[in-house]
Amino acid sequence: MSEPLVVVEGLSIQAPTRLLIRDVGLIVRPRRITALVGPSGAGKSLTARASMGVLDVIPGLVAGSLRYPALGPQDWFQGVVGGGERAQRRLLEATRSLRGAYVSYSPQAASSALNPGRTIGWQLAIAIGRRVEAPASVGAEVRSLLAEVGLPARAAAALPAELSGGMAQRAALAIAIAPKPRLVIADEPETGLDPVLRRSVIELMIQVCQVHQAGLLLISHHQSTVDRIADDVVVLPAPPAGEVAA
Amino acid sequence: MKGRLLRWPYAAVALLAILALGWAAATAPVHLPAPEVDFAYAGPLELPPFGADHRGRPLLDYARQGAWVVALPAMVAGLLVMFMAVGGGLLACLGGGWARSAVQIASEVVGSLPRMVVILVVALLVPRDDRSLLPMAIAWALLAAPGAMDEAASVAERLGGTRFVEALRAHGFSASRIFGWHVVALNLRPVVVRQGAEVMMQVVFLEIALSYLSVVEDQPSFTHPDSMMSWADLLYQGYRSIVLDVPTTHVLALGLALISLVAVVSLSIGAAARAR
Amino acid sequence: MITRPTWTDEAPVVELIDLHKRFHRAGAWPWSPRQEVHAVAGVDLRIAPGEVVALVGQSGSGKTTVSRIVLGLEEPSAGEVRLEGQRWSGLAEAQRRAQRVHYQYVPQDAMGALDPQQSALEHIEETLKVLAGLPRAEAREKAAEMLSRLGLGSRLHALPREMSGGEQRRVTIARVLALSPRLVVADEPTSGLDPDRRESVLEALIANLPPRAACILVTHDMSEARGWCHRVLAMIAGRVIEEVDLSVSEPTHPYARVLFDPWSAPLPRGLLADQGCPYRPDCPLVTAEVAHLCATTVPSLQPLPRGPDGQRVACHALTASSSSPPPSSPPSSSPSPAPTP
Amino acid sequence: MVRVLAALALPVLVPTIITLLIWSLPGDPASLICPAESCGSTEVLSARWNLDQGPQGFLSAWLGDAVQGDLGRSWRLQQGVQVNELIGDALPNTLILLALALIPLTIGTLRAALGPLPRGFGPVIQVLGLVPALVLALVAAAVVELRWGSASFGDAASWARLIAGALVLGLADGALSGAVGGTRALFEAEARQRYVGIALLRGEGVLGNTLPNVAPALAGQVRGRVLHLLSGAVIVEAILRIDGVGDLLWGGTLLQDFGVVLASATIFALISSALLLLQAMAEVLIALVVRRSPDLGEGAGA
Repeated sequence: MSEPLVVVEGLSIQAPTRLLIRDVGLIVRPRRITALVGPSGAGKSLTARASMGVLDVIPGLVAGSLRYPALGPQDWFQGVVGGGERAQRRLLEATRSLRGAYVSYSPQAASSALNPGRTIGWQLAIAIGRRVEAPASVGAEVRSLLAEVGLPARAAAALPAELSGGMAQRAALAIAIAPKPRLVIADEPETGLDPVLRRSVIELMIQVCQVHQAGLLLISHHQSTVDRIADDVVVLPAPPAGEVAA
Repeated sequence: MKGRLLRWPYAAVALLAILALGWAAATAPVHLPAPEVDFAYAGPLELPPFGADHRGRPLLDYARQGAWVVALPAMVAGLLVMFMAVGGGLLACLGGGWARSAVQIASEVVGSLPRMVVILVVALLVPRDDRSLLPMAIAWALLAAPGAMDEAASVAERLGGTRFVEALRAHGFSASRIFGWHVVALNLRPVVVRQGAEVMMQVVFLEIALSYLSVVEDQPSFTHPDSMMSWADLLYQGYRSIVLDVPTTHVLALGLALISLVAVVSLSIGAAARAR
Repeated sequence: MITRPTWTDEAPVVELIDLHKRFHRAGAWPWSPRQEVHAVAGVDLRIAPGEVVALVGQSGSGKTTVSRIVLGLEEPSAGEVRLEGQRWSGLAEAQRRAQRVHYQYVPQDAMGALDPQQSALEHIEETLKVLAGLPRAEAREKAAEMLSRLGLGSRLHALPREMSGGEQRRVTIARVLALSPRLVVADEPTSGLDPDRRESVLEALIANLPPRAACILVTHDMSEARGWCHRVLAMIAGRVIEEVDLSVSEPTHPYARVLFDPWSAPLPRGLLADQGCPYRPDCPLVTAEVAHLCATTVPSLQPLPRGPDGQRVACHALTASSSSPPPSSPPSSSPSPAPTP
Repeated sequence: MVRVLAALALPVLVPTIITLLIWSLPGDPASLICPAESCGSTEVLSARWNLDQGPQGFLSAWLGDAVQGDLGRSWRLQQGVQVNELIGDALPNTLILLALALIPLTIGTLRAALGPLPRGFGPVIQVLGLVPALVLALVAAAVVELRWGSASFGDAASWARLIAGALVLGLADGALSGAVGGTRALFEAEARQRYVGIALLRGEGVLGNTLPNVAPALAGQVRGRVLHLLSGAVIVEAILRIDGVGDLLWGGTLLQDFGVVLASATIFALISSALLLLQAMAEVLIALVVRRSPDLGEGAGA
């Protein structure tokens, strides 16, 4: 169980006109909080998405390896490096069953990240359905997940538009943790929240990950947050090739 | 920038075609000239520019009379729709909720009436001694207007509706600047002009369809006086070249060309006014 | 650290006198009843020429309402707004319009404030032509210059939908600054932006303000305001609870300290008291000595005993004459230095 | 809700509008409908349609009869025949025509929902959609007449006319291009929403997420298309000589057969209101599905 959850090595991603990421490495260990920080345009989100097997830049992956040692020795980037769009799409399909049950994603600005046309309960049920072992009662699971993130049970019947920003962030966290993943990737969960909500969301996230014994990869911009909570810190270098952020 | 450079060719095409049709309508003879048997079935080369019908009457006069029949009603219908669509868009910027739902309900109810049915009822009631396309064109425009207003209103809503207006007002712009320039001229224009052009085209096609159906039944058309010929007559006479093997293919070609011209005009107007 | 000169001894640009605003608001849930909200409950504020003041608070604290009232986008329920000595609240829109050129607004939602059919250059050009009365060629030239100053020199012909959030924000800022306004109110000018881009947008705004312009910056993050303003006003429940110059001292009010660094103190649960000090339920400073006062009397802004000049706080515990020196020195673990321009 | 009300009002609305039109125009109602020189004495007409009893009298008499299934008798189209019989003969043909025309539309909609069209396919459909129904109907009529002869109304020829008419309806006037383009645009706009990308990151599919959100708009579009078919049906039936309600309406208008026009217009309104009801039902169903939460057992959902 002490095998790392994700190991990314030598990751380089190429956009049509410039190199987005050069030679980036990343290790996330079980039950630890790893913070991914770096200046603007360093490719934090891109790195996190690549570590889930999601590559959507073309020509895209030009070097690197992606392994999930806790699952096996396989290098998922094998055959994808330099393979262009088609190989990346194949990887997307191949890793699809892992997303959710093994590595899950908690978005920033949750209100626009939830499906506006489906109730929270429905979205939770879908996420629970991605578990490796189906639970005895989906309804009971939905309720316990909502309680865990501090939402009332009636929130299951609410549409995302009926929730406030802080509640939506909680719901998104519940959806991310619902498939019982081994690793949660949280992409700037603090964005757009005021300081009080920011801290409570982070604290909740840490608590939930501890309860479910999941590792946490936190992309963050707030140095104060990272200083206080991270066990490991991965710092991405400034964007290669002197690219100036707009 | 790129959008603008590509816009003027469309505008030029539309303008030229409209001028041509307008000229044709303005100079249309009230009666077709007397038949000249020598020119019966004359092709475009024997009797330029378009040739003659089975009795030797020049097709140019058919085309001009047909233009006369549709020109005014189509224009009126198009302008009516544009006017109402602008109103719908402005209402969405000003009135907020209830105005928007009023437009929505109107477009829902009016949109549920099969247009052709209403048009035929209007046709039934058009006085027989003063036949004209105009009542039907106006009816068509009124049927099309709620939908156009609804679309304009949703454009205004995507603009941000009252928030957009408030931001510009806080910036210091006058109401006429905000509504006249930003809302109508810049943002509603594409959809409003396209809707108007579409309705113009539909009215022309409507006239052709109604006239054609009358001609087939050997009945006077609802849309124009007996002395006038519609473009539908070109289609009808030309149609016989296919079925009865009469040498009138050039008549059919002219009819189809005029229909395509109208479609092209409508599309170019829409393209010339399109959003960036 | 901000280096703008201020003219504090001159007549203020903005003067808010006991401002109140009440309105009705729907609850967070559709089934909760509508409630009357006292969004602004007695705000007094004077802003000198050249001064940049930040209004900080969580959502619902009334900071945005204050900024909207200052610009006359909403009418106060009570109290008065004076801009450059002239009464501003209660005027008809027609009377205000000529003056609006001088008092400008950077809205929170840049995409909703820009015309989707106008390029960046056309936005500024129109502003200069119509509102500043410049001839077309000159307006165009100045517009391009203004955009270049804000780092949009290569994006002159981009339409709003082709721009990133930061670029859109810069266009709204350029449009405002092009008029050389005497007052700029920026409502969360960085909201919705990638965290990395916030700093540069704020810099674009503050560094390019006309020298004598006053500026109100509304934000929910005090650490973000740090370095960009002369004074910070922290708000809760429509009241200002602390006024502080972050360049000389740190906030002392427990709530203001949470806004400044959420990890520095226990998190408030967000319960607000109806009577007395609104922050009382979450306040760690309530002692037996002041408890009765806190429960009955709304604290007013008072200078701290031995505090730096200009720092005022609305807290019975901190300002009571008998109280010991303020219990809070700046947090021991040094927060990371905020990047400075 | 508005939809249901509109649906219920529509069949009454059409005769009401007609009544209002008749009485808002100057002149004697009967001679307006059919001038004396073509229909002879207007008194017969007046008495027959209760036109002499004012708008309310006429409308209530007609509606009352209509509800009891009596649509009156044809005046000139087929003199003396019950309009009921005419409609009864014509309606099946119209419904078959509409159903057949829906086939290309349904295929187009489904195809567009599944994914982008192959390159080069779009422009072809678009150009086809620009062709007015009249022109395409003429082509179809020519084909049918050349193949079966103009006088032939045998079984094969009738079916050929029906199928040709359905094809015309399904393709012309932007029917197919609208269905394909409109559906595609709906799905593409939805797929651009942020939540779709996030769902992908969680390993979920795209269609399962977008379909429920797109469905109401899609239902509206489909109804709009069918409504459009109703208008087109008049032209297509008249040109291809399909013995349908549209042809009846046209013939009635041409020969000033008031009873036939009134009846067939009302039939069209009925079809349209049925469509509205269907759409309202679809929306309710969709809303039920969207609002459906997993069964939380006791103590939840309150």
